[in-house]
Amino acid sequence: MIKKILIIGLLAGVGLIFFNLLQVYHVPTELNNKLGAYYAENAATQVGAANIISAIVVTYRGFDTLGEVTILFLAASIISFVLKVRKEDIVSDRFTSPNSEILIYSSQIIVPVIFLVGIYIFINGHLTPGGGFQGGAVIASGVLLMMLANPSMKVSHNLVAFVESISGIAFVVLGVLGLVLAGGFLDNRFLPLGEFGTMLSAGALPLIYIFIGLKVGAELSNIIGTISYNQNEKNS
Amino acid sequence: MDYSITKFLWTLLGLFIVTNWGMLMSSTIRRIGARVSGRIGIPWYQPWVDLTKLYSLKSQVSHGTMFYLGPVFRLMGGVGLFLFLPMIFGSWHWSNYSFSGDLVLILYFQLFGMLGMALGAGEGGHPYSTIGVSRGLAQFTTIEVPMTLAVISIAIQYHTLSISQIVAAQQGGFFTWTVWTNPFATGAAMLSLLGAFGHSPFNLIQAPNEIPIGPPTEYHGVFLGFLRTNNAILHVAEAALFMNLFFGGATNWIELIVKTFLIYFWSVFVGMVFPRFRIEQSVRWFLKIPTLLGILAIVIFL
Amino acid sequence: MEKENKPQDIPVVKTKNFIAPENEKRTVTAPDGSLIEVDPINDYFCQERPEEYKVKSGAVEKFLNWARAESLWVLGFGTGCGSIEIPPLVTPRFDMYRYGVQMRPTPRQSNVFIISGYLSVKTLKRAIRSYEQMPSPKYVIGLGSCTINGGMYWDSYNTINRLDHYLPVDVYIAGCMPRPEALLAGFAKLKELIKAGKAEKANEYIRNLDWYKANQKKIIKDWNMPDYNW
Amino acid sequence: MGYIIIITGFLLVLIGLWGILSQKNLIKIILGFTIFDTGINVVMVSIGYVKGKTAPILDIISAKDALKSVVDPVPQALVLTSIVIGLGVSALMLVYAIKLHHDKKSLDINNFKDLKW
Amino acid sequence: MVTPIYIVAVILGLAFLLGILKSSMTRLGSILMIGGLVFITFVSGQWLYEFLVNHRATDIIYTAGFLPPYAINLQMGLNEAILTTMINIVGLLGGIYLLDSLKKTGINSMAIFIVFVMSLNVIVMTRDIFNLFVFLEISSIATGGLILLDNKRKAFQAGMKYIIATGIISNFLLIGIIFSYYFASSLNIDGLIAANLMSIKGGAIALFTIYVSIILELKPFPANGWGIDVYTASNPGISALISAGSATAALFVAYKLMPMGGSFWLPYFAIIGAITFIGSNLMGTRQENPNRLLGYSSIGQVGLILMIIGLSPYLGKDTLLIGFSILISHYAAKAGLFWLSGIIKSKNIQGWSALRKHPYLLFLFGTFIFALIGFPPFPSFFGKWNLIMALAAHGQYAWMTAILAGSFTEAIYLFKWLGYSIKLEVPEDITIKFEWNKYLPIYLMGILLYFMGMYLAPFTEGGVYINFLPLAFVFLLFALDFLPVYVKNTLSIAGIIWYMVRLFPLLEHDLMREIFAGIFLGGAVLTLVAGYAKKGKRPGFYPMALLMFSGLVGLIEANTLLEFFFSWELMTAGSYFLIIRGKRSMPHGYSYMLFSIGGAYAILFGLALAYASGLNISLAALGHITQLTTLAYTLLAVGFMTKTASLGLHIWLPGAHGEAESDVSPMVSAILLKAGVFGLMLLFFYMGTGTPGSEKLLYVLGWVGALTALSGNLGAVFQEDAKRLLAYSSIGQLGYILFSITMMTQLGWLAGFTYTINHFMFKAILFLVIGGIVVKLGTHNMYEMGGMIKKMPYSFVAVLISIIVIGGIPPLSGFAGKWLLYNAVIQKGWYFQGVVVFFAGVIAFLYLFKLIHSVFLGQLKDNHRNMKEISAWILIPSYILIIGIMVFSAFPQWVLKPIGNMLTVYFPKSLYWQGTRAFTSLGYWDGTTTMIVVVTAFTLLLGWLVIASKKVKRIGQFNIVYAAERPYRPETTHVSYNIYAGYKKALGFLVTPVVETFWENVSDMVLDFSGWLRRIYSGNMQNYALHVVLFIVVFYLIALGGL
Repeated sequence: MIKKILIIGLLAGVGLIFFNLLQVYHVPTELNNKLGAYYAENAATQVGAANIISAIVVTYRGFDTLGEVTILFLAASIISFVLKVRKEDIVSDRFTSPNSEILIYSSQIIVPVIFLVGIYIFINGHLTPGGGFQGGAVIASGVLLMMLANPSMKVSHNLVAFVESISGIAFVVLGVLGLVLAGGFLDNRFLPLGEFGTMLSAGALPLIYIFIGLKVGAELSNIIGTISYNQNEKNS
Repeated sequence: MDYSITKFLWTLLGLFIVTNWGMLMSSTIRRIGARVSGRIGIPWYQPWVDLTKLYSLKSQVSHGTMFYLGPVFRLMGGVGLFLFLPMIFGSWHWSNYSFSGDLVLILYFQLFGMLGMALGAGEGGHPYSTIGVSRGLAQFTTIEVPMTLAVISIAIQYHTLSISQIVAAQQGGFFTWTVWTNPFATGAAMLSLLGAFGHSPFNLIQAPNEIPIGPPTEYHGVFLGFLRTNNAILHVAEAALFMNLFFGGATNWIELIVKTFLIYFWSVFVGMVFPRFRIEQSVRWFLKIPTLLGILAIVIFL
Repeated sequence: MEKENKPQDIPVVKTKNFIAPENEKRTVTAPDGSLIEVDPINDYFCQERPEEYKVKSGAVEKFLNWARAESLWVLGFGTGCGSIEIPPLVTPRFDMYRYGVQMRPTPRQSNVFIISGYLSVKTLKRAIRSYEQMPSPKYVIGLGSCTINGGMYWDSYNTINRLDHYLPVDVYIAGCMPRPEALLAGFAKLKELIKAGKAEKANEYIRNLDWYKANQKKIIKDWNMPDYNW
Repeated sequence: MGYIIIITGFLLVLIGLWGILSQKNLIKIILGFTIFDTGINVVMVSIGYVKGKTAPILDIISAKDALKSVVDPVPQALVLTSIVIGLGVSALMLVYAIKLHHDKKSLDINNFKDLKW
Repeated sequence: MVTPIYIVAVILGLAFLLGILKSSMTRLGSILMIGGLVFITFVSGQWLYEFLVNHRATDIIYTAGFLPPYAINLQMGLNEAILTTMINIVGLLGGIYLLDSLKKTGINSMAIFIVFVMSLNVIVMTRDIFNLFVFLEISSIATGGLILLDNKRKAFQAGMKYIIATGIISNFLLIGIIFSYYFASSLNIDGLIAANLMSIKGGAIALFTIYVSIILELKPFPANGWGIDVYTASNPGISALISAGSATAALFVAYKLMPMGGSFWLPYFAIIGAITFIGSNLMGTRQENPNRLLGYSSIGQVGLILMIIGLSPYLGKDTLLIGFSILISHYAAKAGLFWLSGIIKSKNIQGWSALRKHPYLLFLFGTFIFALIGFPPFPSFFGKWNLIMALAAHGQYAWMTAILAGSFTEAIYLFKWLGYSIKLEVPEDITIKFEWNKYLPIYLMGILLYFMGMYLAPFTEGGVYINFLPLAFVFLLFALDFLPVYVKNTLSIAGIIWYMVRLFPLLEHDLMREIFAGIFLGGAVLTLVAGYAKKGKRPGFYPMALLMFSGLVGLIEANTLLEFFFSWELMTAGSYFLIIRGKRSMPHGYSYMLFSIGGAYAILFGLALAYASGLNISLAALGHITQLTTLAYTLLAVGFMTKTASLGLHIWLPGAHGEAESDVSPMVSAILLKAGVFGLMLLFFYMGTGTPGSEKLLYVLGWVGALTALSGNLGAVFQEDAKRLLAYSSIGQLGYILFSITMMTQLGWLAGFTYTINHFMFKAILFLVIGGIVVKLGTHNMYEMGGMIKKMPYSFVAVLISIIVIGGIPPLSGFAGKWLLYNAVIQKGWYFQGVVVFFAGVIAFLYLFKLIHSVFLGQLKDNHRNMKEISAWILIPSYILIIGIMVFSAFPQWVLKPIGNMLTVYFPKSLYWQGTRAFTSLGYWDGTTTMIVVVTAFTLLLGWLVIASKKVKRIGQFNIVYAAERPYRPETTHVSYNIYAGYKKALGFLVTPVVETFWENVSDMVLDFSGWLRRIYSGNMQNYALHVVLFIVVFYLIALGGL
């Protein structure tokens, strides 16, 4: 009980911090944040991407994005080495309850669509809301659906790892190309910026987003696969 | 710094006188003691007879080198005390080798004999010897406390540690003696003297009936003779030291004889009256009244 | 005094060799691990035989004898009931001090040994040891009949009858018990002997040591000390 | 509108913290974390909010006058990163939870006190 | 030049590449990993080289081709180069160290490992706060993964705790970042600094959340339970990386972000750092698990560095140097220690005694421990020195106290640990295998520490004067440690003599220094001569002995405060190792070390005050202390008095000296204690009597000296252990010396010098001889000895003469001291103190008799029958010293006259000479004549005895009058045990171990407090989360007060 009170007190304290922050916060009516304004004004011309956020994410703060990708990579790696499945643990004829026909069949229809949507999202990342991460997540949700439909399905680790690594390497190589050919690491402007608002615009940005999308999709699938496999194995 | 033969011979003569006076004094005191208890007591010449006998024994044994050397150390302690002490005030002949050092030298030279005795007795291997020595040393440490206080008090009083100067400062009449000018220091010192002479109540060191007879248990013959000679010298020399410090010194041998006798008699007198202390009792006692007196002796000069 | 106790009168009897348990050989381990054999009697005690001292003569010796006679230091060791007669000697009534007789607590510093009365075998052993530890010249006074012929204990299983079979006696004081006056007389007799240069029984003891030892060992069954106690 | 969002975000943070600090079930704690993350993300997005403006996605027309028509794009970009990080952390936590459950067959947080002092 | 961006690119490329590799291709994977690590080490090292050698300007690396604040930029300057190099080195070495584990876990873990190292690099380099956040997250997620490397059960709990805590922290950081962005329109750190958030309304809160998160990343006490668990549970290799790498990076973050908030936040940094430093070290005192212990220590060290960052306004331009000095020590030592713990694999610190079989590893272990505490010649020594000096210069005494207190608590457990590993029995269940990949990193870290120490020394004011020559000799001897004793001994003696010859002309007739140099080096030679008696190799003895002697000689040579303290610490270190060599001396070595460190810190504080008074580093600054003068002198005096073992600070001495080896005891007693005397003399010289407060201080110290003499001597009286008796006697003798010199008169100082010289000579003799006998007889107990005079007559004579000197019996030189003291006491007017001292002097007789009687006289024991005289190698130095005593006794004027003349410069002249006769206004004394008279008289008397006792029979051991009985056993006849029972009855209350009890209670209290304190680490991860939030709230309320 005392602990609960203490926690409440603490939350009140944290709330106090927030309250104090709120006191100085006011909703602006103009975009008067210099940094934000700079991006809003110049992203289109400098990076050539219609989606300013994509421009920031992939180019201006591309280094952060590299970090994000790395985090996902780390998470996937850690999960796969922590939940490492030893060969001898695999029981091939596990008992799994059959899923409903509806789920199986509808998934067979929906999954390709999902994949397609995902690919669309990351290919158009520089133009429309969305991008590599979002697209990758959509693809991974497709994988998840497949797994739900067929619990005994195995995600091919080799394939996933291959996709993941190649796209990761490609991302780094693109970054280095930026360094070598253009202004700096992850500069997208070593490819022509193209015409604003078209598919082939914003230099290497779409390319990077594609790889990010592939990588994220692969990594998330990998995580899902590993965890689910591990759970299955334990349940049996 | 007179290293001449003449000086040496005069000193030797002084030593001879002191030795004989010491023996006579001891026999006289024992006779007085006997008279007190209604006896006649030993003949006055008994110490000389005993000494002659001891030096003429036919067989002697030794426990080892240190046992052999112990009496020499012991006698050296007494002789040294005599040597470093000016016996007669203002006399070159009887000032001995007192130019080697002052009061401090004499105080510390006492230890020379004690150490030798202790070591000699120790090598005798007799348990009683060691017990006696340990008691003696234990008691001695506390005897020194009032003594040191008294000496410091005198040094403050006379601004000197030189014995001749202390005596010189007391010349000029009966009431210039330290015993009157500095009664507390005298009191402390005289009480500590009781322990130094080792008569009852502070004779647990030898305790004849308990640990016969303490350190010299194994000593006999010439060795014992040495120890007895030393006793004779030491008693006079120590009494002379106190005489010099507190009782105006002596300007001639008669004065010295009277004063040393009285000082020595003081300890015997006390011994007649009081029974023996245990060692921890005497240790405590010396740290109480005599020490208090000694502290008073210094406090009055602060 | 009398020459009737000739050593040859009593044959030397070989006694069975007795070894006291504490005198048995044993081994101890030195700090470095080596073993050391301890033979108590031989290792702890001086095993040499004593030598006779030379009896000199002349004026100096005469003076020294006088000094020895006037300075009799008595070992404070009471052996039998006779020892009750010694303490009165220091009282005002008898006051032995005026004769130069004094008590000493240790054999090393004494030269007169008063065997005061009967001597049990057990005490004999101690008496022998104390006597031998006294430096020469030394004198023995046998006090009371018991030391002469056993007295009332003549047939006791555990007391000796004749002291002079075991220790050389300078002066016997007869009686049972002799009074302190008799003791004083004994001292006077001893002084005479010393002054006359006749009190050399210590030498006699050494000269006839074998005989004395044989006698001693005959009566002392548990002989556990060296032959001569230095 | 902006205030409501940001207050909602803060409340979500507090709710998440409550979950983290008071729940005994590991999974609930992890859920608390995701709520916490969400709250933070909401706060971040609301920081970039400008009254009456739209998403910072341009077309050819609005590109010329972007400054007047869009909200602050930076927080949105940051939120993207933050979400991904939150995802990574959540995934990691779940893995830990799985392993801890394997270990003690329990998800009660009080059971995992092997390391102390 | 390779752009540092390649660190990121190459590592990420490699990491992704590793993802493709099949899990069986671990060999290739490890080659790639090591290759990557080598590459990044090369890159950062190359930059470091550029900055250091070519003094290149700081380089900014832009990404994405845009300038900040629009794009993320990295910075590579000297600081970044140093730190990234450090991180990469520990990463590389850690990678090598962990090869086995990584191979076992698979390729994924290798990728995680290198990404982790890379992320730390970016954390150091990045100048964008959000980027910082991202890479902090990378590093914490990677940590979360690496913790599980060994797949241990406990590691999962630790990891969970870690993730929960860092999750909360990072979310708060995000709030801070987004609001900073909101207030300052920038994510760039430089932009944020320029925007001065503190001036913006609400900016302080944003800053608060950033700072609190960064501080929490540093695992501040008490919100750090999770951090300690991580250190405990993870693979030691990973812990090393976290401790050495992550902490380094996180600290740099704090440093980097510090300018954002301005000076408002710095005190909070400092306070939190101080609390962490003290708190976590305090809790370490109860810790038995080595990894957890190292965790506490790591956190403590990080706290210290955080504190330094917080104190930077006082440290000025030295901040970086100080921080770096301490950081590099922590870095190398902690990495090395964690790696060692991975080799030893012991659950508790007792198990580290397995190192005893591996002397080189043990040496490294010692190196690490000493480097952590801040001993010379390691960088942390210079760091702490500079830190304390700079703080003192600004009057920041509370901070100084906090730092020293924290360092002390750290020493408590580290030295306990070191002691265990040196002394405990080698455990059977722990075996150390040789694996090159595990040994190499540890060795390199050890070498790095020494190198950095030498490298950093000149950066400290006065550091260029430090004489490394003796240290070089120590290292030479360490390298030659495999040689047999007599070679090393000869080499050492030759070295010392050579140094002596070189040193004396340099002293320029500074008599005091000459005397002490004579004692230190002459004593060194003499005690080393005794070493020839030893056989075998005595591994480690010679380097350590020489280390002590080089410290001692450094004290003589010191001209600056720094040199002095440097040498002081060297001496302490060397003597610690010497003392702890004894068979049963572990606890005593430990308490010696604690007292020494406490004393050293008191000295350091005092020196700092001296330095602050005139910003003067030379030793003469001690004469002009104006800052807290009385306190400064008191602290200095107390510091030196720990070495002289004055009353209250003496409890270490009996055990330390008593249990040391037979030739170490004279070194530490006769020689080492004189270092304290030297310090005190130096101090009093400079202090003089005119300084305000000095009169009172001297008065108190005079009493302390007198009571020390009394209690030391009384303590010795009741000892049954021969060497302890001598040790207590040393306490007493040092009490005399202290008492003498506190009188501040010519006579007093002369007495002090006389005592010093005498004590050196007789205590060396006594400890040599008694030590030799103790070894020979195989017992310390005097009552088990006896009768040795027959077997060891030469030893007896040596001891006898020493005893006459101690007793102050004329005609030997001990009397000179007594005579001078008497005169001095009366002149000064310190009568009662004097009486106490003289009383103590007589009491000395009791123990001296007990010593010589129990050992040499009395009854010879059966098992000592075949004893021979002790080795001539011990007797030779003893007899050389006896000759010295004799000369000094017969001709005291040869020594006392020049000293007296020297002292007239400082004190009014009160001792005059007339030929061989010394006189004062009070009395006179003629040493030569006394000698002649006594020797003549003694010879005559002896001749008389020889003539009078013509034939004396030598008789046996048991031929004693034994009340007509006979003794049966020597044991029952030898009176020695408790022979002063009566005395004990009367005065035993004076030796009640009040001081021991006091210190025991203090240590119990500290341990109890630590035990109570560490209960907050309940192991419940939710509580840890609670602590984190609590920390945030409390910090907020205190710092911003609810605003």
